[in-house]
Amino acid sequence: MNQKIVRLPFLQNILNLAILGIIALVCAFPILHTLALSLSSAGAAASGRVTIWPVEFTTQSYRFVLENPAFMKSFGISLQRVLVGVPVNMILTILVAYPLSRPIQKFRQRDFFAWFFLITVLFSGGLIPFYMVVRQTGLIDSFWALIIPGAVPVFNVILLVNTFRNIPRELEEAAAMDGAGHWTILFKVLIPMSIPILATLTLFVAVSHWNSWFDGLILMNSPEKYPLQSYLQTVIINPDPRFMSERDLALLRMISNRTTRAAQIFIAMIPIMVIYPFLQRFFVTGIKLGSVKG
Amino acid sequence: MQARRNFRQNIPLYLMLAPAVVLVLIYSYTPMVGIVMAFQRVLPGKGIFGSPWVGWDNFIFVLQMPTFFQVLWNTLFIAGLKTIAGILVPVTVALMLNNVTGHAFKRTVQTIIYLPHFLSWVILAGIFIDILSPSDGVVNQMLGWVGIQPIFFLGNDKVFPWTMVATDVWKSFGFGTIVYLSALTDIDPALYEAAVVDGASRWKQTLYITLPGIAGTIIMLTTLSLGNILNAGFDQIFNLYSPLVYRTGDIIDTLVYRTGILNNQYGIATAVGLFKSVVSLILIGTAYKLAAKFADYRIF
Amino acid sequence: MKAVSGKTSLHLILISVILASLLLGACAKATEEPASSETTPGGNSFSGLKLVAPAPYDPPIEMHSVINVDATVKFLDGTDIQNNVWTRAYAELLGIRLSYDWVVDSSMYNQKLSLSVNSGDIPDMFRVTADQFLLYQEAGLLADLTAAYENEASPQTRDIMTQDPIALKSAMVDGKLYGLPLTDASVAYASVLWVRQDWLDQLGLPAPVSMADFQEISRRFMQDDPDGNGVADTIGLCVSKSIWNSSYNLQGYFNGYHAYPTAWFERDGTVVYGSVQPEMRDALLALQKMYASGELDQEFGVKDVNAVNETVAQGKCGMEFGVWWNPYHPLSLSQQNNPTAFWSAFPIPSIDATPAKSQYNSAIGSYLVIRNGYEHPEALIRMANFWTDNLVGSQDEAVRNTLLGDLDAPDVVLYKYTPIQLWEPNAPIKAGNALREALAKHDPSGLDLEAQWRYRIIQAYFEQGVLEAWVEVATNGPNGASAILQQILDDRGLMNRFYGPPTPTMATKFPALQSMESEMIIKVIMGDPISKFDEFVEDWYRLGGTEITAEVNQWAVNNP
Amino acid sequence: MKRKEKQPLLKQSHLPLILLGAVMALFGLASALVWSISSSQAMRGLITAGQLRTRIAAFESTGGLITGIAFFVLFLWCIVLSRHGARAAFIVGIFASFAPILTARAEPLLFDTLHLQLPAGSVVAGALATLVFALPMTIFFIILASSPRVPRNCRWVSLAAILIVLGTAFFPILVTVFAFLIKPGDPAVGRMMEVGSQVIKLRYILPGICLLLLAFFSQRFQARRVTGEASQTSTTQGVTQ
Repeated sequence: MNQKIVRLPFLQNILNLAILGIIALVCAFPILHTLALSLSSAGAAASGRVTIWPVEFTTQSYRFVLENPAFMKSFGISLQRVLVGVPVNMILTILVAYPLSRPIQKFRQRDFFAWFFLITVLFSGGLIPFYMVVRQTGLIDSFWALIIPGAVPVFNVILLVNTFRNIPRELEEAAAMDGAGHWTILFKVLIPMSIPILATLTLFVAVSHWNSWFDGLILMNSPEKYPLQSYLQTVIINPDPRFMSERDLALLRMISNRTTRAAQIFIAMIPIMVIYPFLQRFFVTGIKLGSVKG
Repeated sequence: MQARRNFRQNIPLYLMLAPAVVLVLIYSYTPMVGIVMAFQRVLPGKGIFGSPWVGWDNFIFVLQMPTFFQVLWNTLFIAGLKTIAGILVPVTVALMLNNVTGHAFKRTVQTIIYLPHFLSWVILAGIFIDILSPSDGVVNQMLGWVGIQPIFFLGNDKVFPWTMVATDVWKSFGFGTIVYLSALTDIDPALYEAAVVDGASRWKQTLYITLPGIAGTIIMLTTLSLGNILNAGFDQIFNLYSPLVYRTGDIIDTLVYRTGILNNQYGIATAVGLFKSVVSLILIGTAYKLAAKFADYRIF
Repeated sequence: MKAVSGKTSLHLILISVILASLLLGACAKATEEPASSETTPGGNSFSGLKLVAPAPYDPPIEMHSVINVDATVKFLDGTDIQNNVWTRAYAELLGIRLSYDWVVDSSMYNQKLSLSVNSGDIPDMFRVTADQFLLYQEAGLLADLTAAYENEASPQTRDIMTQDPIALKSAMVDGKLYGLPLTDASVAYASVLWVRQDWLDQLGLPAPVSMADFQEISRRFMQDDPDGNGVADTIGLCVSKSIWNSSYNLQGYFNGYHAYPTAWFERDGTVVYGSVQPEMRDALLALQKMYASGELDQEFGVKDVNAVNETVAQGKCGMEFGVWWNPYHPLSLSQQNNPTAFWSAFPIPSIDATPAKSQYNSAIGSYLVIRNGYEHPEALIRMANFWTDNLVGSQDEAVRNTLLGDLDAPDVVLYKYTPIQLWEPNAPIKAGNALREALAKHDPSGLDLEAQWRYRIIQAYFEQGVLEAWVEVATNGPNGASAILQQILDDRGLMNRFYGPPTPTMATKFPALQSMESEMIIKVIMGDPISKFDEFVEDWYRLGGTEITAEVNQWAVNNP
Repeated sequence: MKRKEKQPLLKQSHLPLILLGAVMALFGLASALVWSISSSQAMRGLITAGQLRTRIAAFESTGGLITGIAFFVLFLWCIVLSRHGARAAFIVGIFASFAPILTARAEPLLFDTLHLQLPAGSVVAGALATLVFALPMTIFFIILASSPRVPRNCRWVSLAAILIVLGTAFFPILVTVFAFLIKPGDPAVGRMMEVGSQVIKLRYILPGICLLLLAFFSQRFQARRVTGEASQTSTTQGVTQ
């Protein structure tokens, strides 16, 4: 299906390319600016001479950040959280999606369970009851508080259910004929067929674990246990200067001046930018399969 | 007999569902008991069962709060603008990308515009606070070159909602573009050939072939986003707003957070939260009915 | 050959002289290595120090607390928040084993406390804000400390608690004490008049005592181009759009007319709200005239504090009403392009013979409380005594180095490891007076380390002409701002009579009234007819003002 | 190489050198007095900081001008009356006469005309004015100390004077820079500031005294040589030390 693309007349084509180039630049500029800022000297940054290119190049702020134990510790915790959280979420998503994708005749309670999961998206009890439940189950201040409460990502389940439904029935019936039970159908037929969507969901789950900051702040009892984004939130969204003495303000300016903040931001972006290109191939097709076809 | 055989056959299904159901029961359903607080004057330390029952007082108080309707309007205003911009921008960019012939250029632009979608709002807040600052922000410097007075994007309450919309579009239009782009590739090229034969201008082709082609996707995505119209982006606004812009920047979620956690008025906060959940339930219900009718998209 | 050796010896000496002068520079660097402090702060025992402490609890008691930290809190190696000099001091000297259930970043402290208290997880001793204090007291969560305070509070603690008249009163409910207020000097938030002294001298104008002097100075500052750049760009009085701020505010001006906007005060027996009193009218008219004649910035209504900082930095701002420490920020900005810039502080000038009073609110922000049902509420009083008896006003450098923070490792602040920090409310005034006496006697020996440092800075200003030191001279030097605070504390101040929590109607209606008020003030100054003020007064009473005033008077009856 | 013969600093009378030393010492004394009296009054609050500034500025501008001119004339006179090494020294020394004129005008010059924006601006301005005095005087004494024609005692005095000029000029500035920029709050720096504020008073006095000593030794050398010639005992190889 080689679609013959009708070429735009010359002038319009150039204009089109130019606008797209600008849009791409506008998108990339903040990230480039942060990189440039993190590589410039504090003086250059303060006087605002840094735009896209580092001024008075120095890796001083990176050395400062990498020597900062709190930053490295929270970076480790976030990595740990992604490595443990992604498999837990993916397994549960697959286990829930399979039964919900069975035809109604085979599995009469399907719709009951579907609504069972959907309602949790609409109603939440509020922060206090959630905190109480997490406390009673003994998870406060433990690493598992970042993993277990959010273990079942309902939106991903919905996407996977649709994918499983779109896989032609004949393949399943053929496997069932050879005496395959539910487990073999799942592993031998459905999963191999939906690799693209699974890759997409893995990326979404990894990113959501890497980016979530609110649960870290609320459920952890000491800053040493904050994941990276929670730590960054306390450092970058700098505290209210009104309650700081002059000495603290001077100290804080040294710790979180613009270049060190930019360095911390950029390091926090690196993991995402590393895994992103590998999975990009998958999710264009993945998204199409999941949400659009319907 | 049939039921028991069915049951035996479905045992693996129940086994599969069991862990997820248990977790959701503990961590999603038990906290829902807290919704009761919306009808109580919550006394700290007494927990859910010790506080006195006050019926609809909390809701009456909320409706009397002068700031509540302002907050409601802010939420609808910001979320509405985000939805509209969240459709127009990706569609136009998708159309433009569709006309690009150079494959390498197309892929690089796609990669760049899609990256912001994956960055967390904490990181982006750090970046935007830096580049939008009135005194030494880069954006204001560039405005200075053109002779425009520096604008306090995050501190001036007239400009703040528009900054929220612009930054949100900056972050998420890449995702929308990719979806629409994939929808564009599904349009049957034969239609284009027929149009060229009839001598239709490029503009007519877009109007009569391309747009109807992806209309289904547009409607589907719009109705889906109509569902969470009341979530005007807690992460974004919580990290970027400040007392200077409460008047126009405060949305339902940030109001619930402040009144609940900071001012200890849990009854009122839960009441506002409940109000929001009910309204979004109605919105999502209508949205899915519309989606089913127009783009035959059903969840289950 | 004696001559030759004579000549070479001279050359050798010459070379050594030049080397010596280089050494002179080098020896200055020698002071950089920190003097090795005798007590290694990490693992010292307290035997070497003269510390006042009662007999410790035997057997030692457990106390669970919570604390907030931020990016500036640092620890010496081998110590952390659970085990440091303060936890060891409490354990060894008072027999109280203090441990923290949770430690959180300062920005999340209130959220975390509210979450844990509301879910039933209440620490034994913790810090609360004013609202939380009343809420938790009403819910019966806080222990009664009256008995513990009466029996165990040391004279030093009692002095600290009574320096600020309303500190203890605000911590009492129905006559019983439920918390120790974390003291702060309320008077430090009163407004004084800051004037560009170098402009005054240049134009030969007298110090502003009456409002007439003030108006004359404002007019001359605007007209006579005191910054000498040939452009009529100087402003008489700098104001920002947040008109009740700690700098560039308007309450100082209104106080000159004996009007006290946003404050409650007693007038012929009842408590009334300042912004609706008749004196406001004349002040508004005068401000209107100043605005019309260009003595105020034409766009002050849209300029926030940052924008006005800009005008100060460009040296266009002649006068401003602000708090006593304004020279540190933002007035030091005016030195950017004019090193001889120098601001002086003056008490609020008065419109008539009776001296004007500066209004200020109670600054008690938070309280230390004990959980109801905890067996040893008096432990809090003992820990408070430990702080006040050993640190407040003490000259013992060894104690201060061990407990507060060693000057050789300035960024390791030790006192941040305990929530119990009772600073002397009138510290700025007392420090200022002590410094002024030392200056008069030319002898800094009686001062503590930090005050000695300020003495040297002021000395450098006077004796070596180091102009950057004007900030210290203007705040703590002779007739500096801290001296004016003393006058305000004595008879030239007005404490806001209402310092309780918002009354029911106030909670819902007051924010709207407040924004109506500041909009009216800005509009009238910018030219709207004065009748707008009269309309505002009627609207204020009609839209809830009467109920609020009644409730405040009701509150005032049982809170003398 | 013929050994150079020692000569007194000035040919005939040493009056100009004596006057130069006296004027310098007196100006130093006067400014020290004015500074300490008015600053102690200001510290006691009798006069305001503004009045202190105007009084000092008035003294420095008029007093400085007169002293500057006096220095200039006396240096010229010395140049005329001196030869070889001494003359070279006085030629360099004459530049020091601009220092008193400059002290009062350093700040307006630096900041109003040149519009410089510096942290601790007044410290820099002070340093500049001191440099204009200290540099030429140091070189003046170095030349005298190292030229063989100058009598031995004068060379020893010049040697000492180098240290004195450097010390009195740069020690206070070094301390102030330390106090404000490098290590604020350090008690050791605090003690050095105490010393610094005393040393600053000696800025003109000590160099003035050194010049007087030079004049005294040179005159004594001149007198002894005259008596030596009168008694015809000097040999051609040069004078006995």
